[in-house]
Amino acid sequence: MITPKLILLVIALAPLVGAIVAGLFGRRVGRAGAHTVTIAGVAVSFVLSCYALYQLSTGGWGVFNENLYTWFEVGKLSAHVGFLVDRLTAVMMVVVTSVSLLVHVYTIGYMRDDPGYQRFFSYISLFTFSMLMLVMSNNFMQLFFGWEAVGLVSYLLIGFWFKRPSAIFANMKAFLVNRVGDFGFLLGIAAVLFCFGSLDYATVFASADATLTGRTLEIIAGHPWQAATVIGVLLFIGAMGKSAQVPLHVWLPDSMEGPTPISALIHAATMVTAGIFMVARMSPLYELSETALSFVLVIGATTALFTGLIGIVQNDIKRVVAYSTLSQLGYMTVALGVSAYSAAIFHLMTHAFFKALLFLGAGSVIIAMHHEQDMRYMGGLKKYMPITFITGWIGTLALTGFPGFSGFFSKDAIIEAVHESHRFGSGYAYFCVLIGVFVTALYSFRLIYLTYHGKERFVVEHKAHGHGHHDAHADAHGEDDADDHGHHEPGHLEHAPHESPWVVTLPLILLAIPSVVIGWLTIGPMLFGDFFAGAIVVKEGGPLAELAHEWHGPGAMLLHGLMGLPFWFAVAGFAVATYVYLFNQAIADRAAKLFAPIYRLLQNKYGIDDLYFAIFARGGLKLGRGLWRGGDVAVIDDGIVNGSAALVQRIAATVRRVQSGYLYHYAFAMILGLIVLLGGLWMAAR
Amino acid sequence: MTQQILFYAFAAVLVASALAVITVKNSVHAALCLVLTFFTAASIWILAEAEFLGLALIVVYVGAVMVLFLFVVMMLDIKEEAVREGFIRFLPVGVVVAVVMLAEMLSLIGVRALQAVPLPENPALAAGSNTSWLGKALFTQFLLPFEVAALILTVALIAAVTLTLRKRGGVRSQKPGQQVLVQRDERLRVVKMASEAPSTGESP
Amino acid sequence: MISLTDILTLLPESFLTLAICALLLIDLFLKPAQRSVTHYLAIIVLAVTGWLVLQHFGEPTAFGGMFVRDGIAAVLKVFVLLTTALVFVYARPYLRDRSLFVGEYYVLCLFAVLGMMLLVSAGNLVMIYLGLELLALSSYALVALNRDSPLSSEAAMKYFVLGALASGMLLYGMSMIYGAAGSLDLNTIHAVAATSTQRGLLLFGVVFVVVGIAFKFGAAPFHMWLPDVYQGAPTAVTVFIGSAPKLAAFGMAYRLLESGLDGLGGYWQLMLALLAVLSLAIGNIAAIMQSNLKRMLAYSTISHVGFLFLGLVNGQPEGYAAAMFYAISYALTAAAAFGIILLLSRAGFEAEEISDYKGLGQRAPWYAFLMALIMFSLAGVPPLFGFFGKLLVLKAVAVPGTLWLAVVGAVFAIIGIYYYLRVVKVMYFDEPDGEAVIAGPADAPMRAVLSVNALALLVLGLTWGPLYGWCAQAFGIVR
Amino acid sequence: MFANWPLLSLLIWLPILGAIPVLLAGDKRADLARRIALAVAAATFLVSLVMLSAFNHGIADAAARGAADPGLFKNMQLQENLLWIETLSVRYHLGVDGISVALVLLTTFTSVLVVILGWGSVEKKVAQYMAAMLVLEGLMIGVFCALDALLFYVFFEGMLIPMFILIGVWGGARRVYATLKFFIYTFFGSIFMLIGLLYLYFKTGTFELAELAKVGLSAKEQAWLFFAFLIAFAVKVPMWPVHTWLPDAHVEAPTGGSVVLAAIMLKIGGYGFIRFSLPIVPDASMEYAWLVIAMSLIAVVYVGYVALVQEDMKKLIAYSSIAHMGFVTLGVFISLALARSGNASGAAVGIQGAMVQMISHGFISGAMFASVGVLYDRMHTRMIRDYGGVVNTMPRFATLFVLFAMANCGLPGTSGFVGEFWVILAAFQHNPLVGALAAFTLIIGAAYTLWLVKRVIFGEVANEQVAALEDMNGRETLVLATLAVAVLLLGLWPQPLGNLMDAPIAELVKHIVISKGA
Amino acid sequence: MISLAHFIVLGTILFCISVAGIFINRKNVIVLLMAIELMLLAVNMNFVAFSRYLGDPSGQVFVFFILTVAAAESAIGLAILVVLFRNRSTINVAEIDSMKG
Repeated sequence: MITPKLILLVIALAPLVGAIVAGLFGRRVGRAGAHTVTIAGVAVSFVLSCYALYQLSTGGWGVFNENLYTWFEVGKLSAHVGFLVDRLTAVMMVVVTSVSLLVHVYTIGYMRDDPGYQRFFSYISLFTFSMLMLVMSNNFMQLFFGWEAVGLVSYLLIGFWFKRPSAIFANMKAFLVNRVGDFGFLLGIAAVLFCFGSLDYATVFASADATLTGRTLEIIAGHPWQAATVIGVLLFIGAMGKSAQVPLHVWLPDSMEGPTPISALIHAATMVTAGIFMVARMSPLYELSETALSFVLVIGATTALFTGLIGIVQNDIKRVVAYSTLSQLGYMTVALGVSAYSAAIFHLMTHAFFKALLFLGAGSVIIAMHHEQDMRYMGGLKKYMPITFITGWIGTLALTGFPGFSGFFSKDAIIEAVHESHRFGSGYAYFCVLIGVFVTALYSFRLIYLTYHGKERFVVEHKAHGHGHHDAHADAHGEDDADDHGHHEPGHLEHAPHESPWVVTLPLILLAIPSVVIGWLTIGPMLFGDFFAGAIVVKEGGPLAELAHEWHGPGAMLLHGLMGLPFWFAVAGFAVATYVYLFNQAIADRAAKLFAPIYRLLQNKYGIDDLYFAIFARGGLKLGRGLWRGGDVAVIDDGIVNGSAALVQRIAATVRRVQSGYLYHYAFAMILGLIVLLGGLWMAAR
Repeated sequence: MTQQILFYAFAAVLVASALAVITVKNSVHAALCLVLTFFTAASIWILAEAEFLGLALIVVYVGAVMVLFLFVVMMLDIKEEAVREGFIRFLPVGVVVAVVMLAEMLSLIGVRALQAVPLPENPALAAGSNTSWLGKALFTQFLLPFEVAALILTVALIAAVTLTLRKRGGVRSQKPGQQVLVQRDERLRVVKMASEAPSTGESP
Repeated sequence: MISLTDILTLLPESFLTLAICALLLIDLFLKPAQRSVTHYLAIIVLAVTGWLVLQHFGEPTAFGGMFVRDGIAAVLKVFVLLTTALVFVYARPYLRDRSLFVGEYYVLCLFAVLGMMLLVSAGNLVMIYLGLELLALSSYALVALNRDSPLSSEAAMKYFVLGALASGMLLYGMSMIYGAAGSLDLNTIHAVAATSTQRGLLLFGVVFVVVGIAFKFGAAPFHMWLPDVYQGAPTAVTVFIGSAPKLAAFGMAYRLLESGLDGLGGYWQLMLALLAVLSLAIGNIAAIMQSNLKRMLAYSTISHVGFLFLGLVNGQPEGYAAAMFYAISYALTAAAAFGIILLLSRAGFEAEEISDYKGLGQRAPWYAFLMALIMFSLAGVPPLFGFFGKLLVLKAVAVPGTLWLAVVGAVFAIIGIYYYLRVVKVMYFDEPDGEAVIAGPADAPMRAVLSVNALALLVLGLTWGPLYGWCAQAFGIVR
Repeated sequence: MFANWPLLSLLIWLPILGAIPVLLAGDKRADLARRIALAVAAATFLVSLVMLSAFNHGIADAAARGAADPGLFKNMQLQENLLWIETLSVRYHLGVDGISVALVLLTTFTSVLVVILGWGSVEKKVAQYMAAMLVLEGLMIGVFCALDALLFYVFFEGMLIPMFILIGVWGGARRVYATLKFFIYTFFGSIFMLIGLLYLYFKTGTFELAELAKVGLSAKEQAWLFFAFLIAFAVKVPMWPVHTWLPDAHVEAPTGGSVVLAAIMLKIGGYGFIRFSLPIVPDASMEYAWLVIAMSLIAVVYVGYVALVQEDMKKLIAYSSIAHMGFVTLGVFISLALARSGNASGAAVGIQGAMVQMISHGFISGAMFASVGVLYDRMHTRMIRDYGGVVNTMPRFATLFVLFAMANCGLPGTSGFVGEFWVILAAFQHNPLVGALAAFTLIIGAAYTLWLVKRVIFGEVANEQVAALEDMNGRETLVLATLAVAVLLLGLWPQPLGNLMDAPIAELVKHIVISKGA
Repeated sequence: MISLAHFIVLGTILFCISVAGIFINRKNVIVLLMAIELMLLAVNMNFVAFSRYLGDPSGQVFVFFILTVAAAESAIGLAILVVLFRNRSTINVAEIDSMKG
């Protein structure tokens, strides 16, 4: 009997099976076995997800909400594993499985020589499973489970090349920063449980209005806070961690230490959007608190602009894309903040495709450049790798919001929605997102020009690199690279760059297609139709409702967009980038010198990393050492424990001297005792 | 009245000689002072109509114990210390301790209350002497303790012998058993020898 | 008047007296090589006496109240005899090894036993005094038994002078009590103490009596003799004076305080509480610094006396039962502890220093195990015998009013545990060095009995019910 | 069919008496001794499984839900009730409820692993080591089964002896200091409890827990009894500021000793709070709950920071243990507060969380110490700086170690998550700030654990010794893999454990809301 | 008229003298033994007085026993003294301190 339940179970479990086979029996099934089984698993998931989406959007299925497994039950409280699948979920499932599938395929090429091949496949399949559990969850508990599980896989994958000090530092940093977010998230869940007495979405959302309206929590005695605000902010702190919002964004750029496929899959397309998804999913709760949404809005706007600015000064190709991701996540968050949840999801979807495309493209370049990631040693690659080049342009146009491309629709909708909003902070947000458009165009085209256009800034050395040496490190290029990292000469290649194999380029092509068209196709139902009705709740008069009045189809929006401010900001960015990086590169250096303080500030990422390091890492260690040496060792151990022992010893030494060995002292002690007893009696008798 | 005067006189001697016991330098002198103390105490007891004990004190203590003390003192031949260093130093402490104790004890005993009661006549004595009075008690009511006291003396005997008796080599001692059992032959040996001819020379 | 029943009531003591005399004579005619005859005879005498003690004949009192034969006396006597028998077994190899194997040792010990038996059965101040002196004089002589040892004679001298001082004080107190009560009979004193309104003299006497008791127990600050005597006396004597007399001291305390001066309980309980605290403090603290095992055990004794006093402070049958149980447990444990020292010592090597026990766990695992049992028992760690003694005395004071005493006891128990553990540490955690300590000239009976003795601490820890039941029964606690 | 057997006595005495043949085998025949020990431990484990099958959840449930209130401790199962000391009416009274069953199973399970673990890592005095372990096992089971307070105390204290010996004989360089500290510290704690128990005996004339739970006590009596219990159990848990014995004891103890110490002995403190403090002095516990909660939070935050800077692996894990045990005490006392404020379901969540945390910590910390033991056996150093890049030479070990580390961070799906999560949820209901401080473990716990992993497991091979490391042998793999399965199983399928403890916890919650002021 | 108090005070004074003697004397063990004899004498004084006062013979009988025991005690004490002297060639109290602490 093929029921929706069975299908959904297969969707979730197929990648897990693949992960287990590849992980536990990796050596037995071999490389081909590992990638076959995992790809098969994800493919099954993908196909079935599409089927589910189809069924849901055509009304074949109703909203699926069922508990499948009772995990733990205490008194009234029970924790379940269960699925809530509606259109929102289904869209996420399709995005996740599709990107994941393509990344799986891409990995075959990218990780070809890596000794941890099976392990890698196991991890990314496991990730897919975790992500599916996260998005399909019907309760907070499972949400948290998936939340942490994707964090774990992310940790494992960033540190995949565990010999690299930078990688194992980055993965720890990522995990810990995420944990800071989870800290808030968990408290948010606790607050939900406290207020609703249940962790089931359905129960919580159904009674959200009734329960939270007017309810306050006293976290600090004497300061009643709105329960909805508390819950909203706490949950959003979780989202800030996972979706890398300022000030918890610091882990994402460093996570680029991981292999490129996971940068695309986890740190661009799926995991980082979990926060966006979560807030959208919680829209019934967020709608109850203006304050929480304003908080979301301001954080998102700040992220959108200021991380984008850093992107301009980066030279590492992956880091540019990473900062771009941060910036785009900011856009999504801004959309959430103005109650344009569907716009956020929409941008999430388009961004997933074009950002995965850009990352995979960058990965393709990196393969071609023998794991050289510095753009200063690239240039003129368009003739070596045309497919990558073309898809790169497509991705960039989508990212910058070139009219007609998917990014245009999603980003423009967000900007318009912000413009329409009257929420506190929306003015600031509007300013940020507008400038952000310019900045996005600037760094995106900078990347394109530096990478593909202009002169070649690398030298190809044909002399053999020492065959024996290569054999000794025959392990893999990944490992090899790790070994050589830092001491090979930048800009010197052994072979000329060449186009990547089909397993790499195929995903690029497949991703390029939706990057172009998906916006045009889906904007109508997703943003202005009732596609998300029931899944996303917006109070009367949300900005998207305003926009819906003016909605006349994608074509009209396209035309309208050509006259809008965002377009001209983008054009300005494009123009500056073109002039500077294509024609007069000296200006860039001059500008850098001219605005040296700002340049340095951006180079240092506003000093946030250093600040965190000083406060939390070094400060934490100092604090720990202080507590240990000062508290545990000095006060408790040496002071109280050993101190009392020493005191007893000292007393003992004194008592010992009293036992002098002299008979008359002994007699004296007895007499003294007698006198004391007599004295005591004398006192008592009086 | 006479009794009172006698009592005070004896008491004065008693205290003085007791003080002397603990303060004189020479052990022999101390022992002799102790003899005096006991003697005076015996007198006071007789004053209190405890004639038997008074006499026993003199006989047992002065006659036996003190002689033992003197014997030991002389036997050990302890060198006389010229100066009793430390003595003066600790005297004040000793005096303070003794006085404090005395004050406490006296106040606790309630001297004044006791002073009010004079010693009554002992009706039992009318029936017989102090000695028979004691003797009757001793051999009826206190028979068991009496036997135990005998055991204590036995222990003392055994202990003293055990501790001090030692057989030293090179000591000449009599063995009466052997002396008694001695045979004539063991003592006297008849030696036969040739008679010597008188010198033929001139005689003195 | 004196009748045959009186003699019958006194049969165990009478038998013992005659047996001692006989033994003394027999011993005279034995060659040194046949000394074992004395040894075995002495043990037989103890056994027979014990058997007689347990028989139910005679009257509750004899000689007009001079002598009391009750359950308390019976329990104490049995354990005095048992402990002494253990002592004899443990002492023989030691004595033989040092040419101290003489009849006098047995005779004096037996006299001391007789003194103890009389002491715990005393119904009259005279009997208490005489019993005490019989015990004390024998002990003085025993301590000095090794005539060639400067330490022994020094210890004996100190013991003697301080003991005489203490008995002088005790007598002084007795004279006051006599003056107040007009009688030496404990029952009469009890009646007077309970009713008299003029308590000045009595109270005065109580202080001195308490001092006398405290000295006999070795409670601080009347404890000063104890470390020196334990250390100076030949170990074969230490094992004796360290074990059985504690039982006698308990009997003496019970007779004087409960049978005689119960009416003044409020006063002497307070004094005992004070002495208990002092003993706990001084005993436990001073023991920490000791390097000589005998001396350490001496201080440990002082602390145990502190615990025992907690039971007396209670002043109720439960408290006395607890204190008696404690005394029994201590006597058996102490006998075993000194037994181990005797076992490991041999001529020229006394095994007295704690450092002598280094690595014993490796060289003689069995004896190290036994010693560990003993130490844990002394420290009061369950499930060993010693713990339950502590449990009972703490229970006696863990009532409103004296709870603070229980807490004080607990605190010092913690401090005290350190030095017992140190012995275990030395045996098990330290590597043996230099001179190898292994069992000395111990004979098979000794090894066997000692093992049984130490294991009994474990077994009795699990099955102490009947023993406590016996103690409780003696004090009339019936459940 | 086994319900009428004296299963609990068998569980207690089988290992204790089993130690005798082990000792008789002697150190010379080490292998024989090991085999006997393993057989005994395995047999005990089997008996504990039999006990589990004989344990009737149904009765417990009925008792909890039934109309008739059976009273605390009355629905104990497999009871054995003999008179031990007639005069004092001390009873040899054993019995288990779900809480005890869980802990007994943990004990028998861990003991088997410890014996296996001792196979290779202990070389001197093997027989004595194994015997001490077995005796320890029996005594610990006794603690969890005793229903008579004095019997409990005897087991509670008796345990110290084998542990003292274990650390002292087979420990590291500073073992003497550590073991003395351990012994005196714990002794210090428990003796005040003894006085409290004696006082209760004075009030009730019995040591029966069921009776003690019923006796009415004035506020003042409760207050000082509470502190007497608190000292005893706080030392055992251990709670800040009486925790400093634990790092020393752990560092110096042999691997098996560390495992037992962390996995089982610490639980006795938490168990004591549930069995003694809450039922006997509920009002005082309520009054001073703030104190315990504060101490628990300090344990989480302060000790977390201290763990961060440790240079010795075992010390780090020891501090981590303290922090995690903070959740146990936190859960217990939070629940009390919740129950008193009428939130019975929140209270159940808290205690359940505390209990799950106990069991889970048993597995995780046991596994962590066993892992360190695996490394120590090879390198003979516990210093973090001597390691690095272990994954390169010991991939299988590294995999498991990372798993345990993740469990230690409380990752969902591992057992470490469940308990902490419940406790945080409950704590939030009591006071959001308390919840927040408790949740801080998410960050600090992850920080010290992952930093340890980073420095030890990941990175380049640090030195030649690490390069020469060999991966785990079969025995070690068996032990760690078993623990890994346990960690995952409990994380993914905790319901059986919950069912086991549901009834007694409901009962307890019902009981502690009743004030017993006299 | 001699009252009971006369004897008791005299006994007390004697007792205190003997106590002081034990404490003050630091040279000669024999004097210590003598001080003890003084103490017993003080006790005896009390007993005699009380016995006389109460008209009860047991007090005087007690004195009789005390005298007996004191004699025995002296014997043992002196024996120990002799042994001590043989071992140490001194009976100086201040020199007899080989065991302490």
